[in-house]
Amino acid sequence: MSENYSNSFLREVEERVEEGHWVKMCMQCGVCAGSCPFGPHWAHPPQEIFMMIRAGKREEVLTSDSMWMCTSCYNCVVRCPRKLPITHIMHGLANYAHRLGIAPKGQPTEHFATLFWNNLAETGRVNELKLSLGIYFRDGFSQGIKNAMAMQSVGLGMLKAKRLNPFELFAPHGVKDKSGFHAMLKKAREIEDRRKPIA
Amino acid sequence: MAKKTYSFYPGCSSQTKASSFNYLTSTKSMCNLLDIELKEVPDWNCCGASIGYAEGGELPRITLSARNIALSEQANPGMDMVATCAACWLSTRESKERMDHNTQMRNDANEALKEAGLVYQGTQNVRHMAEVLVEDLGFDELKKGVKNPLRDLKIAGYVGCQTNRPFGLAGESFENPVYLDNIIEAMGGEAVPYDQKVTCCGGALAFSEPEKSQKQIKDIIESAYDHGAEMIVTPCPLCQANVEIYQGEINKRYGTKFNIPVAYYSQLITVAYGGSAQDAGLDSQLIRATKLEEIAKK
Amino acid sequence: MADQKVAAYICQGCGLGDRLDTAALAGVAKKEGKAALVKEHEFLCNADGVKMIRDDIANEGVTHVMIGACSRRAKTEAFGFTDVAVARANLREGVIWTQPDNDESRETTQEMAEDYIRMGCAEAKKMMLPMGNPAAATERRLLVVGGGVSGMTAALEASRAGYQVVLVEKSGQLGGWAGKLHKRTPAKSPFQSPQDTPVAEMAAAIEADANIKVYLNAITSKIQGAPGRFEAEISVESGVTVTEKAGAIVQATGFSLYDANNLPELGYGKSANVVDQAGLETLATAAKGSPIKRPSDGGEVRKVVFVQCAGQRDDSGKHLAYCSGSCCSTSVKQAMYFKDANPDIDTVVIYTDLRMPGNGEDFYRSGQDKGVIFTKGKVSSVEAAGNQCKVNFHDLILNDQTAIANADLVVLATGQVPNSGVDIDSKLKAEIAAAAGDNSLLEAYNASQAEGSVKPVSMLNLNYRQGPDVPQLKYGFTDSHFICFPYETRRTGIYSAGPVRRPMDMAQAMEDATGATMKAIQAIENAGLGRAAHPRSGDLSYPIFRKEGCTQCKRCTVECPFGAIDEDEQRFPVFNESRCRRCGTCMGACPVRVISFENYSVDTVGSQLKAVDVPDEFSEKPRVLILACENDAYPALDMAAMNRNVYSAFVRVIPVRCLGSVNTIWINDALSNGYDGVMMLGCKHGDDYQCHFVKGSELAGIRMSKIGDTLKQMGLEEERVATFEVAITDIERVPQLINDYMAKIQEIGMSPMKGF
Amino acid sequence: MTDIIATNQTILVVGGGISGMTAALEAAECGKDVVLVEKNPALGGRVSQLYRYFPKLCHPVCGLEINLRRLKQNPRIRVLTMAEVTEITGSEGSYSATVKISPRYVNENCTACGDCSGAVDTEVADEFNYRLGKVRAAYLPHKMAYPQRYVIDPSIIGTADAEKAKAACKYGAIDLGMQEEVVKFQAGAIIWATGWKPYDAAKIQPYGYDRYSNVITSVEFERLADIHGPTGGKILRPSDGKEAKNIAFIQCAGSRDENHLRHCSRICCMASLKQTNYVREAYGDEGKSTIYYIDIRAIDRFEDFYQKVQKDPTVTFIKSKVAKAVQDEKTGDVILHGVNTEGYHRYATPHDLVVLAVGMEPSVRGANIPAEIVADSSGFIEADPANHALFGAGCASNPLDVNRAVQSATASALRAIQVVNRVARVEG
Repeated sequence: MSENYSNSFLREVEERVEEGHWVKMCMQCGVCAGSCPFGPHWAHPPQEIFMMIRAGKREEVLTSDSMWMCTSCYNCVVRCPRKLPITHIMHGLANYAHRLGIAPKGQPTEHFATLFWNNLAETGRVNELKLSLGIYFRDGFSQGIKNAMAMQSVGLGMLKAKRLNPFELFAPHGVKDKSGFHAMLKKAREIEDRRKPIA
Repeated sequence: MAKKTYSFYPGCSSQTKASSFNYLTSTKSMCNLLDIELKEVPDWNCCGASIGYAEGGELPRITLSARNIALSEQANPGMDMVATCAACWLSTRESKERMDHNTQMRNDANEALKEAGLVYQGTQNVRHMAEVLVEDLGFDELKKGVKNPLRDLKIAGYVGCQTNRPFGLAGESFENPVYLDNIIEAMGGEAVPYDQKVTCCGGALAFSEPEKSQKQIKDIIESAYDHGAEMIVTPCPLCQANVEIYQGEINKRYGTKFNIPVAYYSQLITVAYGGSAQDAGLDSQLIRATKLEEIAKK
Repeated sequence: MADQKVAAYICQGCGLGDRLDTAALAGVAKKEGKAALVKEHEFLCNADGVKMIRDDIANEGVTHVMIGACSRRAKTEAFGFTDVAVARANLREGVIWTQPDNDESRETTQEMAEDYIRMGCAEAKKMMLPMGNPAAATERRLLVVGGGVSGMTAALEASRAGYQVVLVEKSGQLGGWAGKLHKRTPAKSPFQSPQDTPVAEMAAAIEADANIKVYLNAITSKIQGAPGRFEAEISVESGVTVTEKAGAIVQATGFSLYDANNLPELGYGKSANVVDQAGLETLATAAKGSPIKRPSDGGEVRKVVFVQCAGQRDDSGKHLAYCSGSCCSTSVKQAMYFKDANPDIDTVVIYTDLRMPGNGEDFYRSGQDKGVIFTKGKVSSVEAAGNQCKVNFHDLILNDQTAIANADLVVLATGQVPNSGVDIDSKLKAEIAAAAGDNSLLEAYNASQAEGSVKPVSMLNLNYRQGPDVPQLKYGFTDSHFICFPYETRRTGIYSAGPVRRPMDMAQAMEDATGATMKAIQAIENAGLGRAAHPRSGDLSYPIFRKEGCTQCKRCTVECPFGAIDEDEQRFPVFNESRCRRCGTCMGACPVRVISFENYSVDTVGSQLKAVDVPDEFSEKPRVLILACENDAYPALDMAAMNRNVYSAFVRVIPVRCLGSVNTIWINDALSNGYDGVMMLGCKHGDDYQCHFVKGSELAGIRMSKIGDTLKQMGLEEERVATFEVAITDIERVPQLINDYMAKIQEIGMSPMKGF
Repeated sequence: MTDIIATNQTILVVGGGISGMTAALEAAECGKDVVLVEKNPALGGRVSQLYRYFPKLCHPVCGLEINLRRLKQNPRIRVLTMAEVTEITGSEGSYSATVKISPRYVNENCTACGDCSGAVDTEVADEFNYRLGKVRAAYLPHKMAYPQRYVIDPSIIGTADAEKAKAACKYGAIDLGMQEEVVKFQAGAIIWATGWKPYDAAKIQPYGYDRYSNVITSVEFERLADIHGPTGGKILRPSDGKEAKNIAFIQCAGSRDENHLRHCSRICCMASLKQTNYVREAYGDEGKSTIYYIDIRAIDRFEDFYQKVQKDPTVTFIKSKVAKAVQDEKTGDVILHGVNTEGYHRYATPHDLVVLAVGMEPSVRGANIPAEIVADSSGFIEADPANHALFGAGCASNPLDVNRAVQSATASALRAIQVVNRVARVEG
């Protein structure tokens, strides 16, 4: 109670969350909340999250499912009368929660986004087959088979349409300068951790 | 018109036998027909897409784009860098803006890039192929080369999100961009007005939140059908894949009978310019664009 | 009177020649109107027509001109002869544009036109060319009461325009409320940070200005006179009283902060750490640039909560009902006192609607940028707990009953209460009611005065019949009721400025004071020329009073909406011409008809209505007199005519300055002359009155409510006199009202008074 | 040729709306000579296009009538209509102004009889009614127009219609050969009172003003309610002429928005509160008004008005910036989507008509004034010594309500008088 409506969480967000310094500029008009295509699925729409941050509701915000609902459509961004980069703030908050390890357990988008990044980071390019298999098998082998079977027609169709390559598993696309690429990402991560340390 | 040359960033989905292989095929054909030369950025990497945020964070994501731009600047100096994928364009352009407006960000990115022996200079414009068509050629110019006008073909131009927001094409509105409609009309087709032109297809969360994103797709397709569209055309590979691939799923979930082809503007142009169905990559459609194929046969 | 020569001119343009027998009209003017000179012209308003009239004035000795053409509102410049009295007979809008162009209507249309010619001639004959107020006086100094930012602005601006100023300030120094501020809210781009107040600079400029004479520790203990000749007794604390003359007055007596002691539930008085906005300014000024300390123990301030609308926007009737308009920006400014010094101090502004209009949005953004937290919420209570306070509130966004438990300082944004002195209207209202026979209000008023309760102190001490201060509009503010005319207080030559007029911030007060000074200077200039002030600005007529007939009934002195009439020792009215607005309310009020204007009198109207030819009761041609407010009802009739909205040919319209000027003798005369009815069209009255003379239409309503008895005596139905509220936009409604009224007259039948 | 007698003791007032008229009248009634320049064919400006004022609900043309009467009888004011200031040179106390006067094709002989109007067939957009209706190409701008003189629309010059108008006039008032004139004259001080214009609502894309017929602006709504308006005062919606009973008011349409206008336009909240009264006036308890707002800015005594409207059961307040409007193709209803932020309630509500409370932008932004001038980021003229004797008045200086605009104009008159009085003292 003593820390509510104080600077502490707001300051934390400003320092450690992508574009977090914008949070204080929200004027609670709610246009973002109404503009989101996944709006009804947000327990707390962006404008409310901004208010919660200012009210010091750290736990509620960071453990929330809401930011993970962002589809990166930028509707909110272009309508915001204060020009807040809301999409990025939502990404930033989700990323922060992820790094702190307090995102909701089993959050599917967190899982997919992590897979996606690791997938691209490995070779420098996305391996679509591995990515989709990764999704299907997230809940274990048997569920994975089930999921894959359910999506079989889609997969087969893509295969027939030459838009899915079974050999991606063995000879994936990728950058040639893998070592440079990996070193670059490692460095970037290092700087990022320095700039935005986790508490 | 003199030949135009661009530094080309195809992106992961536009690789051989990747999910938007047909985009790549048709883009290449289209550019041939329009006398556009594309010089691929050597050794490009994934843009990170927006979904990369959770694990990737801010700087690593920006660094990915910085590397691509740096490679482009190095290999194809003096050219604009052009992407066909909406997400690639957006990520790259956004990263460029961040680095250009924030010195610390630029220095940090360059510090990381140094590990790969590269440097970001910020000398190139980052553009989408649609910008090239609209701004560098123009609708009148596009109209000139039409050999097989897409007569009687009613098409819903589905612009979606990322070529439209937050940057969009110059002079276009976020709520009702018309460039895609204009391209359709320039090719002799009929652009149907409908109210879901810029609705998000939920593509970024298609895997993680399938029910929610499929609801988005359902609304889009329904509106297109309601307004008489026979086909949907898009500038975005994620939109294309998402709207095309899940029609069967949606039919199961909602009892609908969707079966509408979803193509790229590059496929339309290729066909209208006299290219074959194969040139246009129409053989790679999950839902065959039969009317377009017929026109291509002429 | 001897050399009066009336000339009548009848226009044939705009279809008048086609629709009317103008030769017959000329005949009427000659025979019945007794015009010495009658001319027809095919296009009277063009250069040739106007020249013809001018020549007649120059060569033929014409002194009174009757123009039978269009409405008096049209071609005003062409027919604006300033050296003769001019009457206009409205044949175009008043007759041919409102009557159908067909054979059946030809006769009644012509009759209508002939009546207007008769009326015009009759009016012209009774008019005199106004010669200007003989009591004009030319004192050009400005008296400014109040030495805050508004008063100082008024003084400096007047001096810059070349006028001398006497500035009276009740305290020992200039600056007022603004002088107590640490900083002010920004008034210039980029509207981001608090600025220094201009007080020191202005005070120095005043001191250095030879045109401005300052009295400190002084009040105006008595003010008498009128624009151009005010005399103010200025009493200085030392006991000295001096008299200063002034041509006009700016009242800039400012505001007091609403007493936060009325807000114990918000912790005021219970904790030293709960202050009002003035309290915070005091703390900030006392800190002299070092951190503001917690009042209770001098401890460090880490968290400040600002409670907006404290005791304001209150619908319970306990506190101020209004919004003071400036407190939101003040709180943002005060939060910046902390944030600019140390960004780690938490500042929370709890508001329901943040009201920072215009560029205030930039200041709001700047506050957010500096880290001030804004939250939409309603504070229910503030509890003191040791050296901290707990602010209980409902966060309306998060829908959370919550609290901030560790506030080191709580600032209550209480509002502005005007220093406007005595509310003179309650007594006046009682007196008007008493004059109308209802003494209850007056008795209640007297009782309230007798109780010996605390009475407000007058700000101006005007030695006026109607009371010592400027009438208040609402909540004690002396604002104008007129949206288009914000400076029109009901005391000519006295203009209020700054927060005494309406709640406002410093930038607005300075702008307001500049405007008020403009009006004051204008009042000085016009008083010197004997001309009326707004809304009949430029009018050279003035009330002429025939003392020998006066019965000392006091109606005029009580009813004058502008308090222009005082009373002498014998209770005869004393007209202060330069306080008069020429509305004629006194003329309408006078039961013995001893008040008139040169160009507008009981006779100018009375003779018109009597000039009308009233057909006998078997003619099936009733006559209804319409007395129409010249500012709203009459233009509405004109515009109805432009739309060719038809109304009855049996009405005859006379524009009046205000229904307040309608003397009941006109009604009596009309009815005894055989008119079948009288319609009075005036402006809306009540809270949102639209009468330009404030109370004219209301007073007319009161007077007419008593006409029933007269009608009864005459054996007439009550419906024969009717009053309607009409707006200038009623272009369809007014013709409808007329036609409905004619139907009613038809129903009750012709007046039995005809032919007497 | 238009002759203008002006000296360095003359005050030039640019703009003949309520602020310009006020500045001109206040100065003239103080004995100063004034030239009043107005770009439209009639004086009165934007307030003459309002149906009622808040908070009294009185009619703006009532004040206009008084101001016109003051003006008609005051020989010190020279009025130039259809005139625009194109250049200002010189300095404080001695400016030279160049004014372009467009041809009206009707001279001072005009009696406003209307015969020319009856003779022409061509119709042009009715600017007075925000182009919601049409007028004959020979027209009187509105019923209260001053000068009370017709205008021939330039589009018919050279056509048979123009000749018909000329032939219909019995007074030689129509002069089809009239040419644009450029006049130049002196002035000691200049009051810039060019007022405001409604922000271009089409730019606020999510509300679809350019796409949906039943999305209109607040200034257009004034014309719908006004008896002089295109519907004769009936609130009918554009798509199908149906009575619009369920009306939404969207606040901050352009204002307080960094994508549009950075400032708060101050008047829009009160304007919408006022307009809920129009709905009540027209439909009584059957009417329904919904106000979507961020903060209700009913400042100072206007709070009374807000509280009164709040008590009206037909009026609902929703704290929300509407995200998007969509007009249903079949019903014509406009569905508003958004979230009520007081406690997070999502809505998708159909309305018969949507009124955008559009913001104010200066008619002539500071940068476009033909003189060097200090203006704020929104283009409003600031009070700054660097502006010398060029003074902003009314909404050219700030987004203001009528009352405050008149205050500002009155203050500007004094500032101008200070200059010309100084000139007079020097000139003796």
